[in-house]
Amino acid sequence: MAMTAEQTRAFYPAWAERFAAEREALIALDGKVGDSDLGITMSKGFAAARDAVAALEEATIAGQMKAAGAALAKAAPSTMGTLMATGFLRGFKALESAGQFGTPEAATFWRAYAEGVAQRGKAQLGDKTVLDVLDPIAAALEASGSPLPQALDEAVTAAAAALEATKDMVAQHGKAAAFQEKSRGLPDAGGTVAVMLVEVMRDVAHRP
Amino acid sequence: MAMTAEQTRAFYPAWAERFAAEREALIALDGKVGDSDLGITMSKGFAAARDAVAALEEATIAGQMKAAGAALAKAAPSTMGTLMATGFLRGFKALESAGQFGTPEAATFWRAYAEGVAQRGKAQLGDKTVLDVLDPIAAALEASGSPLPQALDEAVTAAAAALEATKDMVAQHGKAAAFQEKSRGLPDAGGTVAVMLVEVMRDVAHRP
Amino acid sequence: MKKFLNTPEAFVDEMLEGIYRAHPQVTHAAGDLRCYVTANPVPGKVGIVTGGGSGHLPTFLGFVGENMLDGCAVGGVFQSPSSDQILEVTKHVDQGAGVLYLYGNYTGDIMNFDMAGELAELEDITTRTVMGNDDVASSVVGEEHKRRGVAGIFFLYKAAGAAAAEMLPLDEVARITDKARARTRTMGVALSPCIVPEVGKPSFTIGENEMEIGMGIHGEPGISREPLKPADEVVDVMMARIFAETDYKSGDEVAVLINGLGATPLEELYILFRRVSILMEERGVTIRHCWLGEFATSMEMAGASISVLHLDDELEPLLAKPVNTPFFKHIKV
Amino acid sequence: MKKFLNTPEAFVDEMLEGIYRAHPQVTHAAGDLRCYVTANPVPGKVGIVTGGGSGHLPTFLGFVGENMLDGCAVGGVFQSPSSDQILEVTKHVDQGAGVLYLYGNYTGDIMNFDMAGELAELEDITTRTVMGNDDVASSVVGEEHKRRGVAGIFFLYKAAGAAAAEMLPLDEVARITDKARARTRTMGVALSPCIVPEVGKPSFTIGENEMEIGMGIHGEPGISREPLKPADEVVDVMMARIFAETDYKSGDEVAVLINGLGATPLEELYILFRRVSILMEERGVTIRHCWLGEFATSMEMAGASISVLHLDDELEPLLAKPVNTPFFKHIKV
Ligand SMILES: Nc1ncnc2c1ncn2[C@@H]1O[C@H](COP(=O)(O)OP(=O)(O)O)[C@@H](O)[C@H]1O
Ligand SMILES: Nc1ncnc2c1ncn2[C@@H]1O[C@H](COP(=O)(O)OP(=O)(O)O)[C@@H](O)[C@H]1O
Ligand SMILES: [Mg+2]
Ligand SMILES: [Mg+2]
Ligand SMILES: [Mg+2]
Ligand SMILES: [Mg+2]
Repeated sequence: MAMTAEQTRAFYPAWAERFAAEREALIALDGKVGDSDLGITMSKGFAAARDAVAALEEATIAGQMKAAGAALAKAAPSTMGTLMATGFLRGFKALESAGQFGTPEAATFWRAYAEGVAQRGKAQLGDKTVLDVLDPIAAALEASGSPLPQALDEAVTAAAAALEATKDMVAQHGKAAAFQEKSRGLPDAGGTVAVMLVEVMRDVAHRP
Repeated sequence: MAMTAEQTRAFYPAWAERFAAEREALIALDGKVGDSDLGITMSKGFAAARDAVAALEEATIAGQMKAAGAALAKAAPSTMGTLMATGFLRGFKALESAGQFGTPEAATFWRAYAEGVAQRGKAQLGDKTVLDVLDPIAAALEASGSPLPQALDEAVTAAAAALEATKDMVAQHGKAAAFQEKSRGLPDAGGTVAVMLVEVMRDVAHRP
Repeated sequence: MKKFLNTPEAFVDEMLEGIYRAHPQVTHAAGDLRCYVTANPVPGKVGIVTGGGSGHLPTFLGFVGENMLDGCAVGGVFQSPSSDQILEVTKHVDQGAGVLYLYGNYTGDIMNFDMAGELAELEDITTRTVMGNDDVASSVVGEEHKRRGVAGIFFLYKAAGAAAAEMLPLDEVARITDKARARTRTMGVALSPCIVPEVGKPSFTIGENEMEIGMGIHGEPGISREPLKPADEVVDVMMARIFAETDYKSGDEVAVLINGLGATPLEELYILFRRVSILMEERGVTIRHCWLGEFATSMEMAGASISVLHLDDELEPLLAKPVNTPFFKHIKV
Repeated sequence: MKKFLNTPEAFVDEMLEGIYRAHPQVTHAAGDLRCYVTANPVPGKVGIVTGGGSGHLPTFLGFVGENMLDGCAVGGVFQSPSSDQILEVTKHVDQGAGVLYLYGNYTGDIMNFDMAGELAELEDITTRTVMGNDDVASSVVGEEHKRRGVAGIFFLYKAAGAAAAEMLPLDEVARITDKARARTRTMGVALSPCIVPEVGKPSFTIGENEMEIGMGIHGEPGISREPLKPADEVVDVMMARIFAETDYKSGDEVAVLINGLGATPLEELYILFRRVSILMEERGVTIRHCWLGEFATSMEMAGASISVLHLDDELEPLLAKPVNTPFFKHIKV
């Protein structure tokens, strides 16, 4: 039930579509304790990633990730844009020789993604960042014995719970950090993006 | 009845004494439509001229003027300081070969002085400056057939009348020019200095 | 906001257009005005790439030129350039010997340079990184890695540029530059704020007779806000912080940079230098090199900083090496 | 008044002390800090002496150095030096070939330089005088002799210095310098006032959104006070005055100086230059040399000026000649 390189191509237009749809919602969310750019940068960045992958003649699963990461970095030099670009490029490196995308590869991808973000952002778990959602996604996939679609269902559940948990945290990084206690009670904006990322991946993996 | 080089030396301490005595009066006068520095610069400048001439071992009449002019330039770089320095240096040049100081030499001195000031200050007669007093002094001496003491009496009379006449003028140069019509009715400060200069010269020439 | 500009949005790009029109020694790569590179790369030489936000001229791009830097990725006012821009600059300046990334210690810049380094690696370009962290006021001793990079990066540029010009390999250039970094300290003081064009109002307020000691070049809070004191006292306070964490001994040599933040006249910088010179003299320390002027500005902010590099036998000749960029020239006396 | 200084009275002399401590290439004559001279006079060369009030750094003293000026008499802030100080500088720099006095057209300076020239003559030193009068705004065409000297004197310094360095005789140096003078035009615009230390308050006031076109560098009134316009429009207004009284033809060459008055950031000067460059391009005129930065300041005044020198075959190579002073360096590209 693992996905082929031909199938994983479908992630990218799906992400682009989702972030285009969530544009205003993310702007509003980032606006509460940030600078309102998140909806703009994510929709722009993932549209660029979609176009970059679509432009590839033939590409491995990792090759798609590389193109997406490079496109994100170029189109969205904001904090989250750079972090997401990093995640994809780390995924590319970790899966360079992968011929398919099943549960173990998904686990490898999200772990590399989370580690890349942690390293790039110098964030720790509990700092109320996208990392607080990425790490549980990777952990859920690592622990799962299910095939990819079901394993991603488990990852989405973990991600949603993790996002809920960020409400109790106080932001330590980025623009939100300046708001400190005011950030408590709100879900982390970057974490919300991570939930969307894995939801879209799940949806595509469930396609017949 | 012409003065010798030994005798003209006496001008310098006499000028220094006079300007020391007039210090406050000149400050007050310049303060009306200027910056109140005239009493300071004239007392300082002529004290320096006195010292410079006193320091000369042996000196011609012109040599004394040269030393005085250089000392004035150094000690008082204000407008009147520079103009008075110019006057003395022009006197020096005009009288370079003079062996005595009689009425013709006095006329030459004051004419050179007035021309130097006019040239340095680019002033015209009627501009309400020291020139409006210097020129009549020179003219009186040029016209006089009297020996030096009497010729200088005539020059002093002309100077006093000329100073009186500056009251009707409107200042065209220096700080007073900014006051324009307000300067009308007041005697020119620099002209007042010129009257003092020639008065002192007259007094010394009358000494037995 | 009293600035000569057409629109806040065009501020950076029109400035760059002006620079390219004025100085044929520099050009841009990848069709992007903000990918600023030397027009005369030296074959086989280690490339030195910097970058950071605009609004600090001549920092950063002003030091691209002969015997100094090879490229600069130019961000918006006080904003990081993108990793992609850094990558394009990197690709353009790489001459096969690798590239040193040399920039100030700020989160946005770090993320984008790190990212660019990884992208460069994918293209088989080796990179090393040294980050300026000279601002004594921005963190305590023991936490130097948290310190901001400010005007002192000039010394790092000079050391790195000279080392690369002598055709040393990348690791050597990085080692030397890192040594210069470790031996550089800066203290700054701000007297007035500046205005980011797209924001249109001052970044902070400060009383008519106040100064902020240790304020950062983007208006980051400093150590203390106090009444403005006579210049010698201000220098004494600043230098006390530098002396406290350095070990200059009699006979040692230093390089000193008195940097104007923007509005402060050169006259005043010399009054500050006079006192620095006296303090060094008292300690038997020789100021072997000194530079005064605007090196790392915050547009029209008033204020100044003092940077000191503790020289050694390796760094001194590198600092002495002549340099020729459109914005900065150093000729041997 | 937010300035780094100890006392207003010591402002000029402590600045000079800082300069002498920083730059061994210059020294002072006659035991007077204000008699600023090169430490390396060139035997047999015509000496170039300038002078004027302080508060305009790097003007005037900053241009004393190799291939440029030989000495500068330094006055108080915005005040003329004394003729005696000018004389001492003259005596020190005279190398037997005579001395050119080259300074701005201001009454106080004229009186003192004229005076010094007469005193120098008494010491058998021949002098000639050229006065910068580049400020288009300060008088109408036909009355150019009444115009103030402002930043454009930089071109005169460069031409005179180069001519003297080529060992031309005094009359030739004066002729060439006077030609550069006649072919130089400057227009300035001020956005904010400055404070003379001994006065302690701003020299004039100007509205939050106003600019004064043509204001002098001591705050002398200009041509018009208007709302601040976009940079390109400001340049168009300024350049229209310059174009109106010059005859640049397609194929001609000019040198351009974009000068910051003090607080205006370099970024903005490049935005101004961009437009000047476009206007010249439209006319087919080549900007053969350009300089941007602070050349003639009014301490912390905000504003800028544009100076243009209409080059010819004689002036161009002189302007191109390398220069090395503590404050200004020009290296052939
Ligand atoms: N240092 C960091 N490490 C990891 N994630 C971070 C860091 N800083 C910010 N973030 C994430 O980025 C999100 C904000 O993204 P974005 O709006 O792009 O930031 P900015 O507008 O400050 O550039 C935050 O909600 C958080 O999840
Ligand atoms: N251009 C000039 N030419 C001749 N005399 C002048 C000129 N300008 C000013 N004066 C004279 O100088 C006097 C003022 O002298 P002073 O107080 O030294 O001037 P300031 O304080 O402006 O330097 C005036 O009363 C006038 O007689
Ligand atoms: Mg944001
Ligand atoms: Mg006066
Ligand atoms: Mg500035
Ligand atoms: Mg300045």
